[in-house]
Amino acid sequence: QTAKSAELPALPRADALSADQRELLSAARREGTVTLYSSNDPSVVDNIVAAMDHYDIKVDFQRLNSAPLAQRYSAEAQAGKVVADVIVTGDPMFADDAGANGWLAGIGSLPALAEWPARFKTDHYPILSVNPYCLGLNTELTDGTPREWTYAVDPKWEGQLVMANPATTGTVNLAAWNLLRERYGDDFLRQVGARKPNLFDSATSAMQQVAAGAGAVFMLSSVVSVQAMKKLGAPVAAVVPADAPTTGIESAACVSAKAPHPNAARFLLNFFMTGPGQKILNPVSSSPADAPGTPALPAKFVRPDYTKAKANKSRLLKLLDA
Amino acid sequence: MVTQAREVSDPEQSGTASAPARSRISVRNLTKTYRTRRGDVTALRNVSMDVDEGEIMVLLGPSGCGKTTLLRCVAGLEHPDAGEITVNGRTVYSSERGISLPPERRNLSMVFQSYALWPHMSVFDNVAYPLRTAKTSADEVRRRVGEVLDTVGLEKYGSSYPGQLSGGQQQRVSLARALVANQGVILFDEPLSNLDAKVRDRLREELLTLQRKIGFTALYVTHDQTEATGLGDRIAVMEVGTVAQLGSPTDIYYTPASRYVADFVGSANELTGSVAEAVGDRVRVDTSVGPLLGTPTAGMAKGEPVRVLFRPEHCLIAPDGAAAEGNRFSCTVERSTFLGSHVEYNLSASGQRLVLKTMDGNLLASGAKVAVSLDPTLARVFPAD
Amino acid sequence: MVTQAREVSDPEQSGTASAPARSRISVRNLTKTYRTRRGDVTALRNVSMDVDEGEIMVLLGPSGCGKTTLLRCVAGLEHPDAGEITVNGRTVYSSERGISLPPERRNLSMVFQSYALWPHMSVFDNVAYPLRTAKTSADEVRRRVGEVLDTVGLEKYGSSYPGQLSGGQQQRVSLARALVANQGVILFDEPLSNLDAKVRDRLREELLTLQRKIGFTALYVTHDQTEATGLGDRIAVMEVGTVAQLGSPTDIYYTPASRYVADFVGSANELTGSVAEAVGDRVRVDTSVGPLLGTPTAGMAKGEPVRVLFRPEHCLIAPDGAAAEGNRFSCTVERSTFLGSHVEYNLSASGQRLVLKTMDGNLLASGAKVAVSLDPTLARVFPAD
Amino acid sequence: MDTLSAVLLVLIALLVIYPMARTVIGLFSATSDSGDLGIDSSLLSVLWNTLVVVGGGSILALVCGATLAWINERTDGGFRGLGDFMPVAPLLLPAVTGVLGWVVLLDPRIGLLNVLIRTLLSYVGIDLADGPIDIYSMGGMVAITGLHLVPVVYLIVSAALRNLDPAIEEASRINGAGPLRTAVRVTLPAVAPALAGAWLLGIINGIGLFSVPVILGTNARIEVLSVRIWRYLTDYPSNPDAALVLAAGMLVVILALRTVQKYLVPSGRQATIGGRGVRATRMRLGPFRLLTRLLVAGYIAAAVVLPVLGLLLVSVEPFWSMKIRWGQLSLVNYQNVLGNTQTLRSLLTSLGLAAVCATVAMLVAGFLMLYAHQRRGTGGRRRGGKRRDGQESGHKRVIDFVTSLPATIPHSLIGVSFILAFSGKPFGLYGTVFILLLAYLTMEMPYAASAAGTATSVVGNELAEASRIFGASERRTVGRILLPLVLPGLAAGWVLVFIHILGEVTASSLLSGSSNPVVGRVLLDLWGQGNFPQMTALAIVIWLISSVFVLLMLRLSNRRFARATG
Ligand SMILES: Nc1ncnc2c1ncn2[C@@H]1O[C@H](COP(=O)(O)OP(=O)(O)OP(=O)(O)O)[C@@H](O)[C@H]1O
Ligand SMILES: Nc1ncnc2c1ncn2[C@@H]1O[C@H](COP(=O)(O)OP(=O)(O)OP(=O)(O)O)[C@@H](O)[C@H]1O
Ligand SMILES: [Mg+2]
Ligand SMILES: [Mg+2]
Repeated sequence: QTAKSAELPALPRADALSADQRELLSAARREGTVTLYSSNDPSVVDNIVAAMDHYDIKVDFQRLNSAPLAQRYSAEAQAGKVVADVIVTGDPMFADDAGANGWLAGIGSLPALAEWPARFKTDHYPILSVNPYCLGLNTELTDGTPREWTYAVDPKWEGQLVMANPATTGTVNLAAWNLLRERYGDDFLRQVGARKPNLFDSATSAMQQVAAGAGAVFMLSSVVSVQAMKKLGAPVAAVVPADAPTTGIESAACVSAKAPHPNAARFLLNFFMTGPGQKILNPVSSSPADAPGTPALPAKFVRPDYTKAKANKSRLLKLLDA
Repeated sequence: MVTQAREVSDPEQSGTASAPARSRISVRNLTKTYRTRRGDVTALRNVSMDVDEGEIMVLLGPSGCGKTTLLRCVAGLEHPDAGEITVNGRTVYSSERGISLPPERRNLSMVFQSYALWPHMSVFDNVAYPLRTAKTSADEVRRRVGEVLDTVGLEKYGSSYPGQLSGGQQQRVSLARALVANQGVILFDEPLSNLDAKVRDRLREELLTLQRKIGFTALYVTHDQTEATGLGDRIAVMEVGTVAQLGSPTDIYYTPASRYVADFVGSANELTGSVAEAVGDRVRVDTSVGPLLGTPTAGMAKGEPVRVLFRPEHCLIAPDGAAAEGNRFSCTVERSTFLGSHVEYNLSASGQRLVLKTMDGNLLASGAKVAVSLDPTLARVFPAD
Repeated sequence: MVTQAREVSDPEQSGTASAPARSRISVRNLTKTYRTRRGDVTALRNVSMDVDEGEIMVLLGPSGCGKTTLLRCVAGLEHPDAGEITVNGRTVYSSERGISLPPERRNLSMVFQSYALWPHMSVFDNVAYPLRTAKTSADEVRRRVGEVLDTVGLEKYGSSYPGQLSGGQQQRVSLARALVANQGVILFDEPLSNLDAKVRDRLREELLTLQRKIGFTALYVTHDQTEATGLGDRIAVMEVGTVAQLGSPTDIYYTPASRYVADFVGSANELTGSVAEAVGDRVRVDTSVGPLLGTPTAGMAKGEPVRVLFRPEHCLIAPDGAAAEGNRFSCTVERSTFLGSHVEYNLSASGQRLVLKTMDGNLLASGAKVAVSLDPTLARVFPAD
Repeated sequence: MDTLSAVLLVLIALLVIYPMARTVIGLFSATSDSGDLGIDSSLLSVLWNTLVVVGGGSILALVCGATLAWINERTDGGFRGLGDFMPVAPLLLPAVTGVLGWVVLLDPRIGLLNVLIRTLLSYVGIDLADGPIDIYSMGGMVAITGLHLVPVVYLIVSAALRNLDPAIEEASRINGAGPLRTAVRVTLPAVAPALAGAWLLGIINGIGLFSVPVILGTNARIEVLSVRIWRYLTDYPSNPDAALVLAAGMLVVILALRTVQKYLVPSGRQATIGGRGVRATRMRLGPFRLLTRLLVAGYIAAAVVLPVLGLLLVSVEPFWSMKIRWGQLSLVNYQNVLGNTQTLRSLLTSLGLAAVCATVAMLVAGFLMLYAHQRRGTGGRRRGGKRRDGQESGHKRVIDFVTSLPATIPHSLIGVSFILAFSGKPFGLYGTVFILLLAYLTMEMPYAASAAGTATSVVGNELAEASRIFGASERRTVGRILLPLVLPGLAAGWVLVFIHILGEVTASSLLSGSSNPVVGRVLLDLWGQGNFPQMTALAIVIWLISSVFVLLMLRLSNRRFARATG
């Protein structure tokens, strides 16, 4: 709906699908509709809608950021009024809790799941995308391709370093900081804090600042938010330091236990894990399954450790002076 | 003689209503206290009165004595502390029986001291309001409002708004609004106070005409003596929250029940003295200006200290020289003031200051010596407190 | 004789100020028109007057004639369309020279017809306001406010709020506020209209005393004849936006310049007729009640249709039988009304209805035949339109 | 009347209590594992910040709003025509967009105004790298919060001033006080209850204000209560207990303020519309006029013209940038916004909802307040009157309490609890516009009630009394006398509610879906994607449309009065 949608990849015709997929599809078509709550970029959602349309399934979607998505979904689930068949959220911890609450259906029998990398799946969801953390740079104000995160604490960025407020942007973000702490030590985070970075309430606002030229370096940007600005013509670039570990925002997809359209939901989730599905979901972000046509995972990718992040939260915030 | 005067005077104007008329407004032991930070103000204390059908009862009293409060209690705008009020034979308030009808169910009209015009309505709409609440037809409304605006002399102002009128014009709108509904009971709170003598006279006449035509019963607050005597069938003179005297205008004027009333209604000269002897139903009082014959208002013993009160307009000037025979005494003119229709003299008699009013055009110069004679009937003798 | 009366009467009370006093308020050709939806209302049309130092000028006129508007123009609250106003020798408004001083720089006080009290201030604070704006010391404020509250009889009400006062009490606060500042020029807009006769008399006296003490100059609107004549050094009688006559109270009363004035100030009986002959500086007029001698107000030709006006209180009752000699004519008593200090007779004479007022206590019964005699000086002959 | 008002009160109370109870029971039984609320000592600084920002901002707003109202309503020193609308205009920019306008102007590095000032300064030899004005600071937050609240104060105060009898001002001037002194000593104190009411409303509004502190405060590292509560609610796992505790605390504060207000400004001592005709004269300011004109013009420039210009610029850019790339400016953002059927639908739904909600809220609040006004009728008040005695003020107190209930509940909590409460049987309202309607009504009730309460308090008792005397029932008196007289005040409330609802994003994002889309959601979505230009374009479209609505409303409500007094 907004910026130009990425090209829709070629989709196999319905009768060209594998047998188990065809079976899913015919059950799904009987339901005709699937309701999707997604925190994906709108252009991605547009493509999902188009793809399902290709298979004669109508998608009712709500694009919501992860936090309101969680709020809304929990409230609905508690009220017993389940609307969403499929949810795609950038906060897998919510999916864990939802599963624990019994709100999610098991997905073990999905055909595509079998080939899905084991470290990116649970009983209730697969991780479908990884949006790696990177440095968001204003190309007019910076130069070079930094290979280390330490680039950001260079004194020349005094006043031009931008950061999404780690206190308000959630555990996922903290997990990344925790990783950097482990890699570079407390002092690094202290240095970041000492640069008095400009704080913003969300990654997008922060990225907007870099695009506008109010900041030069956005530390712990994500490739997706850089790309969104870049598409608009902003002089920005996403750089994942090649010599340093990084982590990313993982999005999980799950099916409601009481989904009104369980078959359509299963078909959609299964589709997400196929090649074309991965292409649609990951025009910028990486596919955990290294699906062809999608950006590869960063070489030193490390899965986020939420438990540690939660445990170290106050320490991290203190170091970052946020 | 004056006592005779009361008998021939038109009953319509002054008589204590003689027919056994049904009482339209009846107030019993009404008490109302305002609680304020500077303490309680008792605006009404045990007030009782009956206003008969078709009667105009005038409330007279100094500023702040509770006249407006009484009207507001009758209207249902104020919640009395105790007592009972009956309007049109229906008990509208009774502290004992816990009755308190809202104003709109008491079927009466009122002219507010502060006008209470609605600023967002034109004069016409203001006046038409009572009719419209009574669901009168539009034609009828137009006719009757036109008529009553005519009566108060505002026929040209129907489309004006209250803010565009002069003070007197606003007051007349308020009057028109109260009259238009033809209610059986109307409460008037100083309805003519901001009008010139001419309009006031005319409206007083109109009110009387209307009253004769419609026969409404009225409680009428005024501070204008002419209005009180000219309109009132009876007058209630109030004194801080109580009724000091209630009677026909002539009663109040000629036989005031107390010094307060004598002094308040009209004005009074006062001479102190002591009772010398009883002479028939009169008493002779020794005063500083000599012995004076007067009418006692209570049983009086010889030697008792008293005050003799008489009105400035009841003294007659006689050429000096005639001795102090026949209730006369001599005075010196101190100042004479021309007041339009009459002349006021400030006199001094043996150090006492007196006031005398006369319509006699022969103005006396200051310093002139005159004799003043007094009708014993009109010289009222009160105990000195 | 009455003409003589004016000469002996206290100059303070009635004289056209004789000293060549400096004029304190001077109004020249003032015009003010209100534009409303029902057309333009000309409230003032070319009004001019001068009020001398220490003089009280009373404005008298029917409701809606522009009195308040005139005051407001002088005060600077209303913007006239044309003319010039000088206060204390300073031009405060001039349409020609484009001057218009704001009210606060005109140095005057005013009593508002609608009181205009500040609801959020106690009585004390209301009255103290002018002193405080003038930066008077707190002690002085307390003293002077106390004094003036005493004068108006509200010493106990200092801590009350306007909303807790009766109508008359509010009016007195408004008066106190205007008096406290001791301004040289004070504008009074019906300052005593909601007060009872007693308080009014007292306050009138107080005003005079204060005026003598402070010597303020005043424009004073009232509709009360007694107030007008008792207070006013001069009276301006207004007629829809114009000044009909301006003169001392006796001038206005005894020698009204027009029928309008004669009728408005006090009341007048009117007989139509035609001029029969001139008798010295008098004229004899043939009227329906017979020939009458009167004083002409303009040159009059024989046979010219005229109106003879005379006041009810200037007729004297003589026992009937004496012929119509010496300006007498006979009448029948139609109704007699007792009005407190005087009696009013409605008479008919050859079909003409007349009114007569007397202080004579001898009340005549309806139907009685009486002769009425008339002083030719007091019978004013006006051309018939 | 009695039953109706009782029923309404119970309904309002239920609308707040029932969903909250469901939330408390539902959420806590599911997640509460310990008594730890997560409230720590950092809360103290949050409270302090809130006090400074809301206190400072509301006082600033009170001063500005009251001054503007005074100039426009009581003097000839304002601008005719748009005069009464302009002060409201900034409020019409929905939610986050308004703040963004300021950021665009005053960002210390790339703010257009800052750049301009720096350029000017460089001519006189002063070179600055950034600044000189830093909007990301306590000062900036107070100022912008203040500016944000000015319209609230202005609407309430100007409605009260409109009916004031000029005679009391005239009396002051006769007695030697100039226009300014008159304003300070007489005019404003005479409407003290309205001022207090407006201030309180400003505080309520300020406490709930989210967009300003979240945008400016994050960068300035100044956290206030609304942001903290939002964090409690949106961090996963959420901490609604802490949020509720804080909200309840704020409610106590607001109720306490209400009580203090009643005590300090007894309503008997204000100027009321009395029964003597009011002359419609405006104070002539003479030479001061230039000054007041400048003031008003300055405010309009600062609060409306500049930020809107800034936003207009952003809205034609492909992305917000300090460097204006002239070649890239286009209307494509508007095309995108207006060409999107979903957006258009949401615009229609929102306008409809806002109009309906504002009308219903003002009807209900107006009715309740007029009812309370009637109830004090026979209490011995007269022309301003004395203090009401306990029995009568009881009605008012209950109404005040009940309508205050939703004041501090964060909108996101309202959203969540309404899903819980009204999705299932017997309501089944989820996904319909009705659930939005109910939620909006609930959260706007305090504003509606405050506006209506202030409006009714200026009507003198005797006007209603006269109506009753002349046979009109309570209902008729309300309809024919009171309602027309309080109309300007109710219209002011209507405008407030209307604007709030149009810009509401938080609860909207939870309650609105594809079947009941509202612009708040669309805005939030664009914001979330960082698509500021499109968001700005949409905001400007909304701004234009709602301006027309509001202008019409203000015109309509003023016309009746203009006729009666002009
Ligand atoms: N604001 C206004 N708009 C239109 N007409 C007005 C306005 N104010 C006064 N008038 C008209 O101007 C005329 C003069 O009014 P003004 O108040 O001066 O009368 P007044 O002599 O003081 O009368 P009153 O004795 O009744 O107070 C009246 O006819 C009134 O209707
Ligand atoms: N709301 C109130 N609160 C406190 N005191 C009041 C209130 N209303 C009236 N009063 C007091 O009650 C007394 C009677 O008032 P009321 O208005 O009845 O007087 P009134 O006889 O009508 O006087 P006036 O002739 O001046 O109008 C006064 O002393 C007044 O100060
Ligand atoms: Mg009264
Ligand atoms: Mg007047």
